[in-house]
Amino acid sequence: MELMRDLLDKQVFDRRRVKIGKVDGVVAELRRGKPPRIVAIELGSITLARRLGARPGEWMAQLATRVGGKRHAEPHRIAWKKAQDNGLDIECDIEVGETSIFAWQDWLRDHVIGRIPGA
Amino acid sequence: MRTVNLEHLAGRRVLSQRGKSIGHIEEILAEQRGDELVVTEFHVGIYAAFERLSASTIGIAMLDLFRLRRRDGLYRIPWDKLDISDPARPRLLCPMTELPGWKGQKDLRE
Amino acid sequence: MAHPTRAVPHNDRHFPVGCLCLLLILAGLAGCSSSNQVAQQSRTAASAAQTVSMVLDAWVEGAAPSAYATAALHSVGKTLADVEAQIRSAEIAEPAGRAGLTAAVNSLSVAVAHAEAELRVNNRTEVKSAQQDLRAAMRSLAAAYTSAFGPKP
Amino acid sequence: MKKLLEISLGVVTSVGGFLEVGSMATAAQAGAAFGFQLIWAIVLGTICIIFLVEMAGRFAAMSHHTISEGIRERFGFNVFLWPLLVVLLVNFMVLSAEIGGVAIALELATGIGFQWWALPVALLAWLLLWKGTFGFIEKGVSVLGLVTLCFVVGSVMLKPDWTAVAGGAVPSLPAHDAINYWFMASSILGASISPYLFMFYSSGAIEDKWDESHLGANRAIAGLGMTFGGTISIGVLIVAALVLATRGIDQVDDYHQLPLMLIPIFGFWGFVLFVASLAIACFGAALEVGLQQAYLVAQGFGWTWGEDRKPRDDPGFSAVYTASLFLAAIPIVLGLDPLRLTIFSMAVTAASLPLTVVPFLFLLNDERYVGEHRNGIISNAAVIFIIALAFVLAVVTIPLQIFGGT
Repeated sequence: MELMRDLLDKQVFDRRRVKIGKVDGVVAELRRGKPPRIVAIELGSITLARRLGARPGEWMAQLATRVGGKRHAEPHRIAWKKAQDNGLDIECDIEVGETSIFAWQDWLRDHVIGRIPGA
Repeated sequence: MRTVNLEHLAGRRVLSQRGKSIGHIEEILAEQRGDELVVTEFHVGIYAAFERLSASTIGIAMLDLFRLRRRDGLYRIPWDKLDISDPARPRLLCPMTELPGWKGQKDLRE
Repeated sequence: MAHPTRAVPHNDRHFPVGCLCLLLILAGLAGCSSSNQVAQQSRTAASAAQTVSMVLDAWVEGAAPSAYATAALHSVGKTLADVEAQIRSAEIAEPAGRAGLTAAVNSLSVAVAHAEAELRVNNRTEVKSAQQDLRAAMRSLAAAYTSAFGPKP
Repeated sequence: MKKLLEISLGVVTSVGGFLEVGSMATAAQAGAAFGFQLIWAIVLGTICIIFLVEMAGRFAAMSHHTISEGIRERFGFNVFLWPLLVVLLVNFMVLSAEIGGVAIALELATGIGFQWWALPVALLAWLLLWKGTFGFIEKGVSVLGLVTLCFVVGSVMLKPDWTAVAGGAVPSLPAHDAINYWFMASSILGASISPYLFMFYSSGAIEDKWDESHLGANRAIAGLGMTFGGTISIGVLIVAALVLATRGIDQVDDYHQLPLMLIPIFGFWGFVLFVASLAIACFGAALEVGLQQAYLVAQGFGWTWGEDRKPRDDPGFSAVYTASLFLAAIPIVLGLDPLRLTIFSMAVTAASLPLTVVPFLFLLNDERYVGEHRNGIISNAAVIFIIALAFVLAVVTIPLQIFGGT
C-alpha cells in the first residue's frame, strides 16, 4: 500500500456511510528494531494546520481550545484497526455520533442553523 | 509509545550522513504483516535539475508527465535506513553507496 | 571562492542600462498618450452623446420608462462632465483645436442637462427641442474632432 | 427519457453559469467596439468549456467524486490549498457581480437604486438554496432561462450578414485599439471558461446520482448545454454590433446602455425582455456560484454535503453558502459599480484558470478514478491546449487590465 497515494487525504466514511472528513494525518508508532507500525489516522483542522507548519498548528490548537474547550486541544484519531480501505475511500467501523469529530458541526447546528426557520 | 505523523514526511528533503541533500520523499510504502500494517520503505525521487518542483506532488506529476525524471531516478530506502524521529529533517543512517537505485550518480559526489 | 571580485563590476555595468530603457518606455507611453488620450476622450463623449439620443428616442416613442431614461441621462451626464474636465486639463499642441473640442463637449453637457430636466417633468415637447440641441452639439463635436485629429478611425 | 430531462442540468449549468452578467457584459462591449470581429473568442471559449464540462461530468459519473475532491485526494492538502483559496476569492467576486447584475435589472425595472436591491436578492437566493432541492433549482432556472433566447431571436430579426458573422468566428488581428481588443478577448475567455462552471457541473452529476450509464448523456448535455449558452452570448454580441455600433456607440461602460440593445428591435418589450433576461441569467448564476462555494469547501474538507439534504443535516455546507451570499452582497450595497466589478472579475477568473485546469490532465488519466473511460487523444490534446491558453491568459490579463480595461 502506498500511504501517500492510497491513504493520505482520502475521504473517510463512518459505519452508516456518513462523510466525516478526510484522512488529514497518518500516525505511526516508532519501535526500536522493528518497522514503524500504522496505529491511527487523524482528522481535523489541527492536523491540517500542522501540515502547513508548526506555528499554524499551534495557532489552530489554541483556537480550538479557546472555542471548544480543553478536550479539543488534540486532533481526532481513529484507530487503524477500525479503518478499512475500499479502493477510493476509507470506511471506519465507528459511529460519528460517539466521536467528537462532528462537535463543531453539531454546535453550529444547535446554535445557528437550527435556529433559522425551515432548517 | 513514541509516534510520528507520516504526512509531515511528504516532500521533505532527505539528507545523507554528510548533510548533503539526495532528493525529496515521494512515497512511503507499507505492507500488511499479520494484523499489523508496517512501513517497509521510503521512496526518494532524484531530480537533479528541478529541485524545487520535486517537493510538491503536482510538481512530481508534471515532471513525470514530461519524462524529466530519470527512469531509475528513485532511491528505495529501507525503513531501518532512515531516521524519521524528527519528520522535518529525515536523515539517512547508511552511506549513499548502499542505497538501491544508486548508480554512481555523477553529480551527487559523496 | 577563487575570484569573487571580478564578477561584481560586471553586473554594475548592466544596471544603469536596464533602468535607462525602462525610463524611455515610460516616457514614450506618457508622451504619445496625451494627444491620443484626448482623442479617446472625445470618442467617449461622442459615444455617450449617441447613448443619450437613443435613450431620448426610446422615451419619446414610449419604449423606455421615465425613471430609466432620467437615470441614464444623469449617469451619462456625469461621464460627459468627466470628459470635459479631462480635455480641459490635457495639454496638447493645438490649443485652438482643443478649445473647439472643449466647447463642443460643453454644449453636449448642457443639452443633456436640459433634456434631463425636461424628462423629470415629463414635458414631451421640451424634450424634443432638447433633442435638436443635442444633435446640433453632436455635429459640432464631430466637426471639432476632425479639425483636431483628422477623420475618425 | 429521464436522461433527456437531465439535459436541463446542462442547460442550467450553461444558463446559470455560462450566460451571466460577465458573458453578457463582455459580449455587449465586444460587439459595440469591434463588431463581429470577436465572435471567435466566444466560439473558442465555448469549445474549451464543452471539453472541460464533459470531462468533469465523466469524472464524477465514474468515480462518484467531484473535481474538487479529486484535486485534494490526488495532490494532497498543501497543493489543494491554492486552488481552494484562489477559487473562493474569484467566486466571491463573480457572485458579487451576479448579485449586482440582478440588482441592476431591478433598478432598471423599478427606478429604485441597485444598492437597495442587493440584500433582498441575496435573501431570495439564500431562501431558494435553504428550502429548495437541487432538482427544483435545476429545472426552475433552466425553464426561466429560455427567456434569454430573446437575444438570439433579436439577432435573427436584425438580419445580419451571416457570412460576416461566420467571418468573425475566424480569429483576426484588430484594426484599431489593439490593447482593448486583446483585453476584451481575454475577458470573454475568462467569462466562458469559468472554474465554478465545471466544478458545479461535477457536483451536479453527483447530486443527480450519475453513473457509468450516463456517459453518453453527459457528452450530449455538456455539448448542448454549453452551446446553448454560447449561442446566446453570440446573439448578444450580434445585437450589440448591429444596434449600438451602427449608431456610433462603441463604448459600453455604463449599464444604462445595455437595455438600448433590444429596444429598437422589440420596442418597450425589448426593455422588458432585457431586464428579465439579465435578472434571470444573473440570478441563476448567483444560485450556482453560491452553491459552488459551499461545494468547494465541503468537498475539500470531506464534510457531508448535498443540496437535497435539510440544512440541519449538513450545517457546515449550509453555513458556507449562507455566509457567501450575504458577504457577496456587501460590495453592491456599498455602491460598487456592478459592470466594472463584472469586467474585473472576468479578468481575474481568466488569470486563475491554470490552478483548476492543470489537475484535469492527471485526474482524467488516472484509472483508479475513471477506470477505462480515461481521456482519449482528443480530450488530452484539448486539455493541454486549454492549459496553454490558461497560462497565456494568466500572464496577459492583469497587465491588459491596467492598460486596456474600461
